[in-house]
Amino acid sequence: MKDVLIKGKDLSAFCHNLQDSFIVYGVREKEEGHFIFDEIDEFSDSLEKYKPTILPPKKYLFPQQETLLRFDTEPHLEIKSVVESKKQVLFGVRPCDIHGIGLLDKIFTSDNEDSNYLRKRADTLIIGMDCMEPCYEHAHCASVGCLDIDDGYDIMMTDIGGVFFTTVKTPQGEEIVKKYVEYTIAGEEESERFLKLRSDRKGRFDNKIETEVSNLPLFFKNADNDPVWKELDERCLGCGRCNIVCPTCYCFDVYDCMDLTMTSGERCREWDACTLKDFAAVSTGENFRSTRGLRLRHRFNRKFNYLMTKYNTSFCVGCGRCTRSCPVNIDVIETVNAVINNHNNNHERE
Amino acid sequence: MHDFHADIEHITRVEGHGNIVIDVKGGKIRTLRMDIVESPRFFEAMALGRTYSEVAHITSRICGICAVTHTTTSIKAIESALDFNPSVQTIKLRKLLLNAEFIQSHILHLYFLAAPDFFGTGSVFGMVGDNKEDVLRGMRLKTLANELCALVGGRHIHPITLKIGCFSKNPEPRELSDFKKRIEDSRDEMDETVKFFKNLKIPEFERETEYISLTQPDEYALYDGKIKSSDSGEEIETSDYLDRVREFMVTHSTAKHAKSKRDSYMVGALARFNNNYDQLHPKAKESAMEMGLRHPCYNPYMNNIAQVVETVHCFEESICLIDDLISAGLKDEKREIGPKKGRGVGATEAPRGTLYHEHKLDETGKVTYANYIIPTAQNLANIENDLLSIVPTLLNKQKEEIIVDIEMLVRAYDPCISCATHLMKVEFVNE
Amino acid sequence: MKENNSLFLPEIAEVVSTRQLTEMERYIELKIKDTREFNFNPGQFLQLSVFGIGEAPISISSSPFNRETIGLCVRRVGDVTSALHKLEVGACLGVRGPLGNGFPVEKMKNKDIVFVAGGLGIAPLRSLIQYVIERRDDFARITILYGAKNPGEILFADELECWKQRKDIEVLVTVDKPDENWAGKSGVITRLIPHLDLEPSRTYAVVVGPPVMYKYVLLELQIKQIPEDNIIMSLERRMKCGVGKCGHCQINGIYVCLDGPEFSYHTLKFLSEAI
Amino acid sequence: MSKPRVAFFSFSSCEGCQLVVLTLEEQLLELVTLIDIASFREAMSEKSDDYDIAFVEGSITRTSEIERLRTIRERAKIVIALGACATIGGINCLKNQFEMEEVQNIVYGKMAEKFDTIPTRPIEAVIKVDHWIHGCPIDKDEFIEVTKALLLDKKPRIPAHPVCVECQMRENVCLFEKGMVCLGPVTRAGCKAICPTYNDGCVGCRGLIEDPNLSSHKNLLNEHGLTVDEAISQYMLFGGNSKEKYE
Ligand SMILES: Cc1cc2nc3c(=O)[nH]c(=O)nc-3n(C[C@H](O)[C@H](O)[C@H](O)COP(=O)(O)OP(=O)(O)OC[C@H]3O[C@@H](n4cnc5c(N)ncnc54)[C@H](O)[C@@H]3O)c2cc1C
Ligand code: SF4
Ligand code: SF4
Ligand code: SF4
Repeated sequence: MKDVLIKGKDLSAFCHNLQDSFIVYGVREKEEGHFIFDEIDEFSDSLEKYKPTILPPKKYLFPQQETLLRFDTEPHLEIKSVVESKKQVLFGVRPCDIHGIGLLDKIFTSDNEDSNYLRKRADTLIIGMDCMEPCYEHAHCASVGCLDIDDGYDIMMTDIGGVFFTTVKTPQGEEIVKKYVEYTIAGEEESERFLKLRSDRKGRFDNKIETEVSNLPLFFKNADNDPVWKELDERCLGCGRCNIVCPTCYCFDVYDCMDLTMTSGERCREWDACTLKDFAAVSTGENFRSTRGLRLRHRFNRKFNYLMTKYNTSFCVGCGRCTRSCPVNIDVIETVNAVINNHNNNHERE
Repeated sequence: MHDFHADIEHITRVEGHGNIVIDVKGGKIRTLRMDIVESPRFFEAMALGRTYSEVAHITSRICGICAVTHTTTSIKAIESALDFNPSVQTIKLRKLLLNAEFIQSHILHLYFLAAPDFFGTGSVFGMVGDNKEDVLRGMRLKTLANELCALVGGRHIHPITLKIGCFSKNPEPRELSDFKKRIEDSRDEMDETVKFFKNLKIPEFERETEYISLTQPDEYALYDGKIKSSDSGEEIETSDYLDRVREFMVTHSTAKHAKSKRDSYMVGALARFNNNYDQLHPKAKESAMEMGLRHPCYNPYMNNIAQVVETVHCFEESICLIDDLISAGLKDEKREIGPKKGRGVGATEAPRGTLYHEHKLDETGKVTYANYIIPTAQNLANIENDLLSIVPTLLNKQKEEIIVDIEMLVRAYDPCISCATHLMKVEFVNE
Repeated sequence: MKENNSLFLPEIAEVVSTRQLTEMERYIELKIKDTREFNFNPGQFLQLSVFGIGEAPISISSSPFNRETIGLCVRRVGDVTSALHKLEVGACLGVRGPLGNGFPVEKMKNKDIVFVAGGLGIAPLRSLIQYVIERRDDFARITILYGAKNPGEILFADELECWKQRKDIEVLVTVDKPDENWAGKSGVITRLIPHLDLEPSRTYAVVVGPPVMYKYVLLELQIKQIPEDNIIMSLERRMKCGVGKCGHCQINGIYVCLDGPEFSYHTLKFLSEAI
Repeated sequence: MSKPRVAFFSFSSCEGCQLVVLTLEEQLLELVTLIDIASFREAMSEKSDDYDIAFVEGSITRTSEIERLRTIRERAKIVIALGACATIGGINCLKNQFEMEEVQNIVYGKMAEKFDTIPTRPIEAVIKVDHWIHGCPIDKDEFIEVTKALLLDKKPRIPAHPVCVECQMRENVCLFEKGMVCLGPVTRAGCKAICPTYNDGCVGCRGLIEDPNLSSHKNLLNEHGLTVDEAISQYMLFGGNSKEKYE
């Protein structure tokens, strides 16, 4: 489908109409200046410039708690897998979060397919909303190559001044545009305006990382003994917030929960966090990452080295949530730059 | 039974630990005492030196059942020390929360602690067999009240949102209106409750005493009011509470002199009913009528029935409060208030009677003095006097039956002994 | 999507026999209910479920040539393992697997093999040993070193004895703390290595034991100049899913469940958190 | 499996935790099909000294309580500390900041000596405890979790991580971001972050996590305007029993 134009004032109706066939999740201001994704029935354009939500929209694909199995132990053992999913639309997702979902797609499809995630993913339509300027001080999407995006959404809307220039990426996207909103085909003039705005924005998103992002695995490979981990060890509270708010963290715990009848129950998974103390503790008493510094080092390596090496893309999408949420101001960019600088200084000395 | 001795240890189905000692020789009562064996907890000392904003955290832990009332009263005392008057919205939210606590506490007491006595069983678990529907009704009503507490206060036991001058978080108007609907839908269950308690056979016994409660001209006083005595009808300011309360405390003590004719008084549902009947919601009055509770009433066992009446009242009152809150719209009122040097007294009706907190603060807001007077402590002397007058009438019964009757009377007061322990002075009355 | 093929859905298996090996260890033999043939490589593991309690990764301890039943050796350390100890014959439990890759048996063919098992480490090794014995001609010299804390904790003592009887296998057993009836060797397992006569280029050392053991055994093997690629170790990590998702068993860039649980020392050397 | 016999006991406390058990309502009725309640004074008259599992609420604040608690330990196979008073001493520990005579005098004046009182301690300071249900008051789901775990003979799933995890999962705006203070980062979770959810700082009623980073947390409180003394005073509200840890 050709690019289309949707008027700002029609977005609310769009949201509303989508509810005929989907649950619509969009952004809501929970408290002044703090946003969350929640079920919405209209879109208010005051939210167009929202700062990243407290939790990323991954919670609708990989919820905080999720049932995997149901079982009966009496009269005899029976097990059923449980996959809960409903047709849903994520409305107004930012590029960083779309990238985040794209990375989860990789994680949950490669090696072994996770049907609990994939079924929800298949039932989800993503309506993106592009960013023309950094949404807040912690954003560093451009630095990790996650500002520009041309995949991972069904439609993407860009405000080109009162009207949204809309790229339709998938057949499902085309279907909802045709069915649920008033639109016109974008003309030459609008396309040009759109392209110009896109290229103009570049200057506003500066590169905060003091190297090419693709170099990062190299820096991190040699950073196991970097003094930064010692410093963070003293500062980090081990509270796990950076993990919980991150759009690309996906670790989980699995546990059984019996019903009160004690003859049936379910197996569930729940978000876990690699910065928590017993994440890597085993029954023999060892804890393979026993200090907060080591655990944080692991987390940073996952974003900029381990997973990045395996999948050839940064696993930090630049939303800045971890920096914002860290009570003791551990800043992802500062930390990455410290690793780079310490490395360079070491080399100079050598 | 002319000679009779009973040590009723750890009276059950009440909150806190109390024992009753009765010694009857030759048909005459030689000893009759309600000992409080609950450990004293020294709250007045615990609060000392703490910052005014923390006090409610501490006082709430005096009692898990009336945590809302303790928190409210504490905050009122602090606000009065700070010379701060909360907004209408805050007061209405507090009243709503208090109504919810009344419903929850009364229902708990009525269905779970008092009712088993009438069914000759030791606990609500024993009632499940023959009266499952009644038990479940009690549970549903209690859940309703608990959830209303949670909506307004965060949780029922040790509420979170009650703050000096405000609520840390307001309920959403939508949540309130949803809840209103639930209360309205539960009116039937309330009617059933009235029928249920109407059919229970309340023992006949009368002993007129002095009834003390808060009072207000234009509402059934729970949240605030002047202190009223049924004897004189006189109303005094809460800040002068010691004139009223001390007066009767000292009558128990051999060391001090009585200033009043009476040596005990009653607080609680029946006292409020007797003092403030006019202000009851019409529906509550109707239910009183239906259950045979006439105004005034001097049968302490009827305290249970007065509790049912109050529950009906609180149901209706909650609905009105929710309507008011929604129509006025809820504003965020969160703010810092104080510190400031001062003395303040707060008085609130707890489900089981009038509660007083007094605090003195220094200029940095640290507590320099605290005094808490708890309803059950005020009732203890009256319970003993009731027992003194009822025991002689029971002496023709078997010991076990006597004990049941005595425990029932104590339970009718809905005593919360763990709250009361800081007023241990009562223990020495009859020594 | 094949939902009933969910990654997390176990098959039902039945306990067909059990044997208490020591106070802490129990041998459990299972049969998958819908009797499909059960193929696996030595060194692979299962996720065992006791429903209501949870799931735990347990290595397969029986011979891969036995396709009928699966043998497991379970040490009682926590919830699931204790529940497994309580299962009686006929009880049902859940099984996912086989998971992981197992030992690189193909590469080991025609080589001398030294097994170094510490304590429970014999559990996964037993499967490999049985494989090697079954295919005895495919392998050159075979040496089994086994160390236990004390004589009472020796696992599969009868089998060790059988293997010892064979001319074509050398078996050395040592205990850290001997008692008065113990006639064998004493001292930690590392002390057995210096006495071995090894030809480094054609030797594979397969080491499985508690994490503390690895460091010292590696030192000895390095003295013997065994190539890093030929030292194979099996790692225990916390593991929730066993299928490369939950993140718990991650060591630097690798997942123990997906990439292991057996690794060559060459691989592990570069992983700062591995040993 | 024969039904285990369960008893509830209460020492110095507000009895709020037992009340939480009573608010289980219909779940409680389901529970009593799985267990026999041998004694639950707050709810029933029948009582028996024959029990397997003892839930003990309240802290130890008198010499006479020590003996009573030891008897409970002897009779029960499993003892569970119920609520902050029992698990960490709770609010009752506030009195430990004074000498005991002073405490007695403040409240009872001339009659002070009649009231035996000793420094408040959690029950663990007197007897061995098998499980802990934290919180002031306890969370009812945790009570159910522990009871079910006992029936299944497994460790209850009680979080070891700090409150922040649950708080973020609920998508609360962190109080520190609003200029308020909170003990969530050093306090054991399990309460579903109920206080921050209602816009009030965590006061630490569930006790410290294992290995808290107190020095960093203290700095954080300082940055938010609390003096060292004020910060310690915050920790002391519920943490009075382990004062040394905080200093
Ligand atoms: C690949 C692999 C193969 C294994 N093979 C065997 C075997 O053949 N025989 C055997 O007895 N054991 C084996 N283990 C170890 C076994 O998985 C653990 O002992 C078991 O998971 C403990 O579970 P539990 O429920 O009994 O203990 P829990 O009650 O869960 O835990 C006890 C302690 O162990 C830690 N722990 C929790 N979960 C795990 C986990 N998944 N893995 C390790 N520690 C954990 C906890 O921190 C806790 O302190 C193997 C482990 C792995 C990773
Ligand atoms: S690491 Fe931090 S900035 Fe990067 S994606 Fe995760 S939360 Fe966002
Ligand atoms: S822990 Fe709190 S709620 Fe529980 S008994 Fe103690 S004071 Fe009451
Ligand atoms: S409000 Fe408290 S518990 Fe919640 S995230 Fe912030 S510090 Fe942690």
